[in-house]
Amino acid sequence: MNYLIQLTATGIAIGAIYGLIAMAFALVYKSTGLINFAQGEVAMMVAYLTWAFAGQFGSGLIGVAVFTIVAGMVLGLVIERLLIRPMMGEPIFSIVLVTIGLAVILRSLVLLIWDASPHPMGIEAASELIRIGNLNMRAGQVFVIGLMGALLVASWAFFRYSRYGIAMRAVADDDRTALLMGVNTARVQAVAWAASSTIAGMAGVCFAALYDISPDIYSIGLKAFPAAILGGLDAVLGSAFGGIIVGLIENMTGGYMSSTIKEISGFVLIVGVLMIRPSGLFGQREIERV
Amino acid sequence: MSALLEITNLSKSFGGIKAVNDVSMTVERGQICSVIGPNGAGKTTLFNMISGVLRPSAGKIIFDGQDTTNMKPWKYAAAGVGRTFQNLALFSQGTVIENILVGRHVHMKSNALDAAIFWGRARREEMAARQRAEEIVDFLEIEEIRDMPVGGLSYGLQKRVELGRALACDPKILLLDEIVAGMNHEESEDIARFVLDIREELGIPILMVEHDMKIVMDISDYIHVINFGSKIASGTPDEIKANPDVIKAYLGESEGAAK
Amino acid sequence: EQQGITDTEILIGEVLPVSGPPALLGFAHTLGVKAAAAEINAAGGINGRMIRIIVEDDGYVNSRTVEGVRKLLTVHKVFALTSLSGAAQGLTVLPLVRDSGIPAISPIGIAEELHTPLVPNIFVVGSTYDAASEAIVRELSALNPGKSWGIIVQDDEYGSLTHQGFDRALADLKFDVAYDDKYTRGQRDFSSEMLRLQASGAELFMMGGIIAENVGMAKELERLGYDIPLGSSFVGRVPAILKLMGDAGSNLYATDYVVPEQSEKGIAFLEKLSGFLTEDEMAATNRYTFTGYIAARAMFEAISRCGAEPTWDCTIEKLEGLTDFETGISSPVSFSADDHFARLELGLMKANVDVLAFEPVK
Amino acid sequence: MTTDQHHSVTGGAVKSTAVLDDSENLLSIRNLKVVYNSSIEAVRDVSLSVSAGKIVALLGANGAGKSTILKGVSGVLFTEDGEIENGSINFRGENISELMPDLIVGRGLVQVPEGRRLFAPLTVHENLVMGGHLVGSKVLAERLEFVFELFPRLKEKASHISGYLSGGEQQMVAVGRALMSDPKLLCLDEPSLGLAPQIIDEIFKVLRKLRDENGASILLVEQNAHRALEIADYAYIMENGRVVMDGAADALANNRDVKEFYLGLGEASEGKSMRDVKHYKRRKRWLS
Amino acid sequence: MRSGNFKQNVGELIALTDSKSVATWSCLLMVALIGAPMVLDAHLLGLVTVILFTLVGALGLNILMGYTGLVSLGHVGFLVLGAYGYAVTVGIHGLHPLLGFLMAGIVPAIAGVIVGAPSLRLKGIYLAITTMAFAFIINTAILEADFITNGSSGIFLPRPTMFGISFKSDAAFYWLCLFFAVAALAVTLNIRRSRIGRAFMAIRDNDIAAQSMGINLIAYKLLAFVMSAFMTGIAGALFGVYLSFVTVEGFTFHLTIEALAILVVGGLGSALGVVLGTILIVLLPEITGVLLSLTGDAAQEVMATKAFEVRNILYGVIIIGFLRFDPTGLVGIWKDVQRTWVNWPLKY
Ligand SMILES: Nc1ncnc2c1ncn2[C@@H]1O[C@H](COP(=O)(O)OP(=O)(O)OP(=O)(O)O)[C@@H](O)[C@H]1O
Ligand SMILES: Nc1ncnc2c1ncn2[C@@H]1O[C@H](COP(=O)(O)OP(=O)(O)OP(=O)(O)O)[C@@H](O)[C@H]1O
Ligand SMILES: CC(C)C[C@H](N)C(=O)O
Ligand SMILES: [Mg+2]
Ligand SMILES: [Mg+2]
Repeated sequence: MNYLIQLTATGIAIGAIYGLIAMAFALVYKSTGLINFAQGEVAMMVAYLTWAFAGQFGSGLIGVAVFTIVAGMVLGLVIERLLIRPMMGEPIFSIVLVTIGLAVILRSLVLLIWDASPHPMGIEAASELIRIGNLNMRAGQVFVIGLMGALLVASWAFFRYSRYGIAMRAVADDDRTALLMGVNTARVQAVAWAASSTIAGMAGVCFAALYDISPDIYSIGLKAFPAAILGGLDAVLGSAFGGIIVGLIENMTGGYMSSTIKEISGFVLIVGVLMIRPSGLFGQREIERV
Repeated sequence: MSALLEITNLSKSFGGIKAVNDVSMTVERGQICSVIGPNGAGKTTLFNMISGVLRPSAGKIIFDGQDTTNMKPWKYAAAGVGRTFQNLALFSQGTVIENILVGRHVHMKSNALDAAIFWGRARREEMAARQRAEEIVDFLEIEEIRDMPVGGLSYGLQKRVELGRALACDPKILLLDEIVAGMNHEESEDIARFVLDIREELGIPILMVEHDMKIVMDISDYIHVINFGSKIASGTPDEIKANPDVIKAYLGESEGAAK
Repeated sequence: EQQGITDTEILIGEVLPVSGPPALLGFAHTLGVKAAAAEINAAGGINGRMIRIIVEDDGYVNSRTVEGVRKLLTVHKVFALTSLSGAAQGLTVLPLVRDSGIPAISPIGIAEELHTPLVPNIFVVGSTYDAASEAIVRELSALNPGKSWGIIVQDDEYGSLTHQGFDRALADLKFDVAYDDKYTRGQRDFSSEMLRLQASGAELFMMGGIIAENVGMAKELERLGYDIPLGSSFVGRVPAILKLMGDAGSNLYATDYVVPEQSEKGIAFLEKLSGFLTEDEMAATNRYTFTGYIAARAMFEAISRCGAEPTWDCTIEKLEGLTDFETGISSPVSFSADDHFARLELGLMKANVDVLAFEPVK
Repeated sequence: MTTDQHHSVTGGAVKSTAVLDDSENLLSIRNLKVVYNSSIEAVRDVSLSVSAGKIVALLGANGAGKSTILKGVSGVLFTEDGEIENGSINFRGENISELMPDLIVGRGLVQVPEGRRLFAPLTVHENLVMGGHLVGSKVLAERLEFVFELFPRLKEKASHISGYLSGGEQQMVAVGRALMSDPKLLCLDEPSLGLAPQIIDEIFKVLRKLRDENGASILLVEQNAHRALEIADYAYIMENGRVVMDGAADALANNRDVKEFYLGLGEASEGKSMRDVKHYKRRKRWLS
Repeated sequence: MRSGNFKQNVGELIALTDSKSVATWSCLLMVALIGAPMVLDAHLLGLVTVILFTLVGALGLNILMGYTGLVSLGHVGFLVLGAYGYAVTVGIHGLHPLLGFLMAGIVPAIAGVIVGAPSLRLKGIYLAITTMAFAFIINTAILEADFITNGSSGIFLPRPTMFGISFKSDAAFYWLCLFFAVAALAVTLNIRRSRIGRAFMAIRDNDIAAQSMGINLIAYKLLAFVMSAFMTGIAGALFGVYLSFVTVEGFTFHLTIEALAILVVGGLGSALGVVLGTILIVLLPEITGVLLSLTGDAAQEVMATKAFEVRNILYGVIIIGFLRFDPTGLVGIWKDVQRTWVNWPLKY
């Protein structure tokens, strides 16, 4: 029994990180119809910046938290302004490829500025052991689960109650017509990118704090991407759940079957789910009408 | 001999909405037949069922003596149902000629291998198809735009290309969904002329949905009126013009017999 | 007139990862070679010729290794190779190097195919992964008699070799295996695996990862409060791993064929290096600096023994003639005409988390 | 090569375009030239103006360049790789040819694009809300009521995904959506497209009402010349990217050529059925 | 523009190209390519060889993505299957290389049917993800099935010898790749101008309309997958032979991305685009290398060990730059340059 609880707890913890990045994917997609292939790299970049910051000014939690958010926002805005906005109205594939180019650049930048070897994130608080019932969790794991929950509620409220939320979806569907409605599509996109990068950044920092920082942590993006799809790329909340589910499934297969299939279990699950729900668990099925 | 198209008690509902409700009608060979009705009455849905885009919820479709009700969607073209779409559904990145050639698809046999080598059968077929396509291009007087990507064409021209694509299937019946929408009087007249020619020269009967009463009343031999998914009237243009229900439900004073 | 040699210079080439996952290993290697070259050059070079090193980075990607070697051979026209990158990469370029006939020595990628069947112009120095893991399993079993083992390996060649070594020890010592699993390369979260290990009650654990993976496992075990001796191969035996593990590494063992940093020989060697390397470079050194140094020295020695006009054939011949060549940081290097693999002795060492270095175990 | 071929019906017409006084005109376009993909000339040297409180109709064959003009006015040409090569577009005394679309809308110039272009995944209600994106939430509520009065059918379908609506229903949403922001100048690209006669009556009533009661100004692109000339005050006729004729609507309505080619009432086709239309190149062209 | 009216007969209308100059230029190009090994040094020849077999794979992906509009993020899966199809046949069982290449095509093609099946239900990115999943699953499968594939140990591949011709020398292998590349290009172009290609195009632009035109979506989507997988598989085999050693590690997700880059940078859905894109993407590392070597020694010093990162950054910057400059890809640029020559050099 305890075994199962352990698996579940750690599964949710890692799932929460996937979930956050999945949310980041969904945010960009929902507002621009884009898939940001540099999502993992953005997370990594923010993590590194934060690491550097902590190295300079000490790893006070408040400071780190604030910096992470700022770094994420700025990075998102810069990317949107320099790379995405100029591509507005261009073929979607071209823009996606731009994000791929961005991914390459960010990866190399990290190696260029810092180095290839892994380092401890240096946020001791994150690796503190907390005893809940009869299982040990790292403070960071508990925190990221909480963060996830908080962001879930926040974004739910946003898309439920704000006209801006609707505008985002409109822009994603047809930015040309959105322009005709007087929507400042550029700003909508900027906001989306800022939000997305911030969330991804938080995830990146949490991941690094738990599993050390190294130039290959961008690969969580590769894990979170399927999670986002599983939940439904156009459903921000859904994609977050997608992350949790993938995290759980991985741990369950890892814990009860074998580690070999653990890594692909997520994918297998997704293929299965998509067969039944072609637009993900919570996604909206696309309109086909003649 | 029996009617070309025979629809009995056809129904289609989406979730709650009954888009088409127990509609029956027939189209005789060589007839130009119109379906009119208010927006959202279910005309396009009806077309979609006849052409296999949608599965009927209930009812039966007999086309050319064959029950096509539950046929595989892609078999309708071969069976002889050609159509145009209300909201343009062209292959936007292809050129005009390519779009029309797609219409020839069902009349070609060459498989992937032939195509890859592009010799013998494939080549012969292509040439034949191209021949036919060019004829259609001439027929519709769109020579100048033959090699343009349809995406850049104006709305009216795209409509014309759709007509050409449908013709390329050599259909036994042609379903036209609001083909003259977005055309001025002169162009409508041309289309009307084409439609008549199609019937006379090519002998293809036509079933059309139209909101342009002039063309409907002028060229159709028979008219069906549906409202809220159900058929409320049918008859010759003059009967329909005079039918008070129709005037009330659809025509309105400016188009009705009042005028 | 052999390529790569001028009156004043000898061109030495290497292909290895100075970017990508194992970059810090590859880079450390280049430092060892650089130091060796500097040492020789300082002493007047090889018969008056200065050594120049050209590094081609393959980012640990096979296709780029091929390109790199091609470039070294045909564009830079080097005289000899002192690295063929990792094991998989080494195999990839094997035919290319073999056919070219250039003398090459491979200290990082140590795959059997590189030396058996014998390849005329390729030499391998060090120890195989299977030997390493066999050694560590034997040693730890000796220290903890009758204890049960758990093992997890990476799903690649390196992993399967590690497992082979483990199995050999098992066949001989007949301890019982409580946990045996395989993970996918690049995995970071080992919560479920370590939980299983704990549940299985294994008392000794062979970690078949390289760096990040081993760290992940050790930390996870720390979280679970499951403190057992951890065995690891030499592949990831670098200071970084200890820095990352922190206290979780306090029970970490390894076997290696180069002396640990925390031994007189090790200390002396690093002392010497600091003469040729900058501060930052010293900070980046690790065992691969040691192995690189050994390989380079052996190669240079052979070249110098060829006298005024070194040729490929001569160099190869001299390498084959190399016996009990001492570098002071490992057991002596010996090749022979029918064996191009210099097997160096493996020694057990234990992590010292306070000085972040390994020290010999008596 | 324009003026000589520029036929005026009401003597004033030519002058009116010649001495356009931008101040009195809400919208005035001068010598506009639009090129797509820097190769296809869609609009050449077009001048037209809309004065406050008037409905101006823009007629013309397929491909004449009507939609292109509207796109130019709304500043969305760049999304189709089209650009204004020269000429100016003045809206309320300000040159807007450089402005971003959302700013133009902010200035009170809204258009109903050709082919509806609804946000398919959004509900009817959400589409309308988008239309009122720039207005305060209180006004929004009022406008919503207004539109639902206009098109009761939309009220029924308010919560439906707009992508599944029938063609006509979608057209209603499109028009309703544009009305949400209570624009100063409303540009409609073929609003009657695909609508049942009754609904067309409705929409044109609405347009008339908007002008007469709300004092709105409207630039109306139409194929249905009957209806357009009925309600318009002034009209332009385009062909091959040029304005070939303009004048007061009633005057144009009685012009021989217009009657024949746009209203189908010329002597040639007076009251005759389309069945008897001869099929030969009988197109009269002002140009060429 | 040249409209069909001047054509003498329909045959000319459907010809690949209708301009003399194109024909002659193409022939000259062919000759040049065949003669290349005489002039190029080993390194350059190697690069051109890489370009050639990359082209085969890129054309494969193009059929699926460019023509049929089905996005695949798992093409590396077909590539690796092709490589193993060949390696197992030739490298392990020592069968005839010709059979090897056949297997290299057929094995992925079969997989293509399996991977393609979801495409009947899934659209866009949702399909893409299943293909991606497939790629990862294939990797694991190959590693696990070591009784067939040698698992993680990999397989050695000697350069083939067919019909008495040995392709051991770089030149010979180059010609082999050239042959496959030209064949792939010819097939692609022929498909595109045939009913099959038009069916693909129709499905891409509007599948419902396509169906009403009598196109069997199921059959054609699967066909697209099969053809695409087959070509990519061949490329995989050539890649394997080029590496002379096949392991799954040699086939990273990165390859999928590169393929994507080739298509988009080149110009989606255009064979010419694929060619140009391949050339650019394969040469990019070289180009960046050259660019760097232009920088002063001072800079060189700084980048002694960071050279690769800098090159990568340039790589990304160049790709982005291209898309900024002309989002329709190289083919767009090309068209601008060649406006006066309609349909030059390839019609589709
Ligand atoms: N795929 C669908 N899903 C849900 N509802 C649909 C779908 N297709 C049509 N409907 C609904 O069915 C009704 C009939 O639609 P249809 O398009 O047939 O009307 P129509 O007669 O063609 O109207 P119009 O003349 O405006 O084109 C409409 O209320 C529409 O909302
Ligand atoms: N995006 C585009 N790219 C290239 N050419 C275009 C584009 N849009 C329109 N054109 C061309 O510009 C000309 C005018 O098109 P426009 O849509 O303005 O005509 P229109 O008057 O609106 O016709 P319709 O009444 O059919 O809508 C046409 O020849 C058309 O081919
Ligand atoms: C990690 C690498 C640099 C070296 C490792 N021994 C290998 O063979 O791959
Ligand atoms: Mg309809
Ligand atoms: Mg228009």
